Amino acid sequence: MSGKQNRLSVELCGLALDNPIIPASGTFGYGYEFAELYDINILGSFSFKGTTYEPRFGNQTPRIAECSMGMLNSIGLQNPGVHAVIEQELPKLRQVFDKKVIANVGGFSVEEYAKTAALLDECEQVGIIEVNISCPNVHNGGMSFGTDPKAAAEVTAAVKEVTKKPVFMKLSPNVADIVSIAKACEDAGADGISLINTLLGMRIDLRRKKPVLANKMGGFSGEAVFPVAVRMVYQVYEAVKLPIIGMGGVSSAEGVIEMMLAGASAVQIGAANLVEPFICPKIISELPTAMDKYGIKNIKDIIGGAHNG
Amino acid sequence: MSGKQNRLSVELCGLALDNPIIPASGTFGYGYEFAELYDINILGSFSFKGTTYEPRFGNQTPRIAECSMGMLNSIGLQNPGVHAVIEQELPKLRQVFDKKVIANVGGFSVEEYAKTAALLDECEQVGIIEVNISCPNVHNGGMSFGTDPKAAAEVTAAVKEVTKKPVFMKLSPNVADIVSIAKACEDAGADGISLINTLLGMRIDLRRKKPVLANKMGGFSGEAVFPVAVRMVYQVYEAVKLPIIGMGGVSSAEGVIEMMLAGASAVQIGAANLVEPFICPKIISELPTAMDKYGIKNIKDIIGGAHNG
Amino acid sequence: MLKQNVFEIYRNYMIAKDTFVMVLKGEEHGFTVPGQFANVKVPGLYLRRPISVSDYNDGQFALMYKTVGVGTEQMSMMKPGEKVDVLTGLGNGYDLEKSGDKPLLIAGGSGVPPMYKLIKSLVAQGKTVDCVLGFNSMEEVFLFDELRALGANVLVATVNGSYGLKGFVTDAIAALPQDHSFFYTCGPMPMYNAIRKVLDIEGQYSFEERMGCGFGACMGCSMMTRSGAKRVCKDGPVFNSEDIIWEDQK
Amino acid sequence: MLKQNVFEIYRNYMIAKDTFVMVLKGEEHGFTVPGQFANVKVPGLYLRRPISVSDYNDGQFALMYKTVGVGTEQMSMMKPGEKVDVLTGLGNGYDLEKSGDKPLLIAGGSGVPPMYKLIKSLVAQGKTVDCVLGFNSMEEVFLFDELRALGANVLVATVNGSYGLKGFVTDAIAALPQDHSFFYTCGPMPMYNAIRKVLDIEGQYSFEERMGCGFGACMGCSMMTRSGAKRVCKDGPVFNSEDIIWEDQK
Repeated sequence: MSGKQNRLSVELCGLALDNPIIPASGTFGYGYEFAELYDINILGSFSFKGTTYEPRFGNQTPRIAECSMGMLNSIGLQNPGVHAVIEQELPKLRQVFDKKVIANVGGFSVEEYAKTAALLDECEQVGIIEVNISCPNVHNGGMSFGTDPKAAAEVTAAVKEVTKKPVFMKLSPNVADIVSIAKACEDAGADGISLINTLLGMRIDLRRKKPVLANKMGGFSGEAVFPVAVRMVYQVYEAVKLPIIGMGGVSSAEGVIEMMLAGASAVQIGAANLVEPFICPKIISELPTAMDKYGIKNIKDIIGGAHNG
Repeated sequence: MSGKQNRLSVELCGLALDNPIIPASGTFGYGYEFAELYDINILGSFSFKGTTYEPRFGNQTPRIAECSMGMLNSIGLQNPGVHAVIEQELPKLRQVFDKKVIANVGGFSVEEYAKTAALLDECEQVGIIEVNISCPNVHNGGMSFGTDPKAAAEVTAAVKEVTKKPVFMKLSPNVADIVSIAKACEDAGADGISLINTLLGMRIDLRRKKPVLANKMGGFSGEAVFPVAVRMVYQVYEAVKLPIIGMGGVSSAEGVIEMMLAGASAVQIGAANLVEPFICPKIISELPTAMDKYGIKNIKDIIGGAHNG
Repeated sequence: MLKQNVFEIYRNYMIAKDTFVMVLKGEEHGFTVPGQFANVKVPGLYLRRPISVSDYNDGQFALMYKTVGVGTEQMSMMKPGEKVDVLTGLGNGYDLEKSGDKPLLIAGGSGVPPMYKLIKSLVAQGKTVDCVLGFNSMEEVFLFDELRALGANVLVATVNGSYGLKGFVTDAIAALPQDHSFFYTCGPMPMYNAIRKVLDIEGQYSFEERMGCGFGACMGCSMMTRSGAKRVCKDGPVFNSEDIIWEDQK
Repeated sequence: MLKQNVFEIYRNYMIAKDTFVMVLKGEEHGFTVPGQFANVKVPGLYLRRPISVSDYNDGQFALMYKTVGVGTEQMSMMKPGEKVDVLTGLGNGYDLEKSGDKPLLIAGGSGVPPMYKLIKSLVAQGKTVDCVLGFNSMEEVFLFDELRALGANVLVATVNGSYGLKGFVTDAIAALPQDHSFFYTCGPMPMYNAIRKVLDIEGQYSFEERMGCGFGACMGCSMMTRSGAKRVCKDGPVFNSEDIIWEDQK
């Protein structure tokens, strides 16, 4: 489909997407598991598993828990490290995915974020660098960068310095004032904002009388968190001029439309991929019908539409 | 039932409760609507509608929205004012409720909180004063006191000064560090902590392409928020020595047990009262069976039980 | 008086474009006055859905509803024999004592359902009932024949003129003798704004608002009146014309 | 190969204390090896529930499960004719090539189900199969007769001695000639810790872990092995004895 005639096309910092649907980091691996299930080239793009400089196993298991319309995870950034990603995962991905991928970067220090991003900057397959300053499952890092405007700005500036690719900062919802963090990232040169990462949650096993997760607390995602995500996307859209990738509990075409009305230029689908492996193709195929129902001609026309009047 | 033989009895700062079940403020009015439905003396206690010094109508409607396993409200502290509560509501309540009630106090300044609390201190029917520093639906007040440790401490100290009754500070979950707020309240003399109030959320009406709520954002409650509530109760229990009234998405006997294992001495039931008006009697009647299932003899023995080992 | 029960669906079928009636079997429904409503638990949704009651008797009651969102769309797909958890007996309903000898009933679109039991009750009391119904177009018209069969003098107006008079309820009202004793109405706010300008008698309006509980607990649906803040669900949905502050209504 | 389909329940009944079998009709299940599993969508719950597959053929497959929480309790109440959304064909399953001529199968409690199809397959290949089952007590015993009927030599041990040998699977293993070519096992960690000390042959262990997706996407169920981090759901649940780092297992 050419961009001109495609009702679903959107754009992120010059990167044209056939549609706004992007599987979220941590729910789509490096793509090829899902490439066994469907042609992943139908996606707008996808954000690969959060990658750190060194390989990581992550936290002890159990690291998954059930919630009402959602789940907790305490994976803790398991990944093979950026070198293995570049040398093994990206070449494998190229076999099944023709489009640009979003490189999600985790880290434990400003320097590590920059080192990892610098290496990914060299990869032609990478269209956007998404910097995760909001992982709730790792100590001394991750979320602590996302709850302090100054730290968020430092990471932003350090990553911007080492890459020519658009940099999206992925923010934590576990803050009193999401706008101050988003603005700090904008002022430090970010090209876009991704939000929300997971809320911090806990479940307790009544039989064992202990937290379900070995790590006690974990990141809460799934449909349950959708109203918090919509609210934060709305707030950030009002306050910054950057494009927003909205996420948090989206699992339907209607949810995509709602998130875009709040201010998202594209939408990531996270936990829903885990319980409904074919959810992204389903949403993409159902979007035109949902758009017809609500009188939407081109999806890009509704970005931030709930702010009018 | 005498306290000695009652498996369900708990205690809050010297106030003996027949069971830990307390309808939450804002979901139970001043009690008599529910007294038409069942004998409300079966409850541990209940927390009455958030009361301010002056009468308030609250925000414009619509002020209710549907969410996945939850709801938004933007009532905005509608109440008849503390004088009408003392002169009209409490005498009416006395006709149907023999126990001590929890007086929930809202405010827009430190002085207002104190003025309102001082009046309620005179009321023999009031067992505990619960200070709401976490209402997300009012400007210049409410939540802003609950997201800043210093402001939370000021309100705590001002209320403590004017009452001899136990003071519970009701905290907002919309913060990066709930522990710092709870500790500030403890240091300022609070007798207990109630948490969580609602998360800030938003829904957008796809037909109108505008926020569902006239006030745009509202407080998000219901089963969906339960994992966030359990996590915060757990964190606060680790950090402060005060008794905790846990709330947020509890709608079953199992939920009560989970909340108490996390550290709650008693449990408030909120949004569930609105969709299942008989939920509190149901939970009270089902608690003993659930306790048997999980090998719990007396409910008070499990308070904070998930922190062991 | 609020009751909560699980009722069995006896019938559930379409009666006009996007308009359905669901008849539920059960004695313990607590409805005593026309104009009350039910609050329906739809599986998978959190909040109950407030639905108009068009009729009730000792053994059953009828919910009449338009499909306007996921809740009512899901309701419309339920089958006879399925069970539904419903809060019944909600709201104050219309005050029949006030009718006088010749009441005028005015209803628009999704406000038509309560007119059924209202006419039934008024006719049973020997009143002469004029009833004016407004719809957008012919395919939305419902209950016209049924209301006439109850003994009311019924006029229909459609905006596009495809059925009955062309125009609004106010045009239909103008076509009637102006000798009414009282009015009862249920419909959208633009209709209320139109009729209140042409009616110089007293009456009762039924209001609609997004509700949390439906029985007066949450204050979600409050409305300011000349006698103070009222809850649409519990103090209403029916309010006397003299109590309404029209400037507050949009 | 993962497949997602809606299957109809053919049967769903209790076979022992808290133990049920659900037979689902459908050709498109993608099961090709014993020891694979299904991930079942239970209405009202968010995460799917991973369930052992005891048998499959061209037209149906059988899930065998213990009721250990809300998910499996709800599954146990489903009725024939109801539809269930299931991800099928998950996991690597046991490697039949490795069995040698006289494999030993060891299963404890909720680990027994995969033994059914495993024995069926091994016997069909002409192998001599010894199978040892461990349970807490008689009322928990299931599949004993069925596994014998398939042609395996089956020994049962119960902790309280109410059925078969009194003791653990290790006691039953000790009662057999020590001439096995390979072992396959499925059961709880204390059982694995006991058997790995008495077995000096190679074998395959099936692991259990809380899963997010069940098909390798989320890394929720990872386990460190001598050949690196593996996903129990996708690279497992079956692992070779020489790959397991026992110090990591609790």
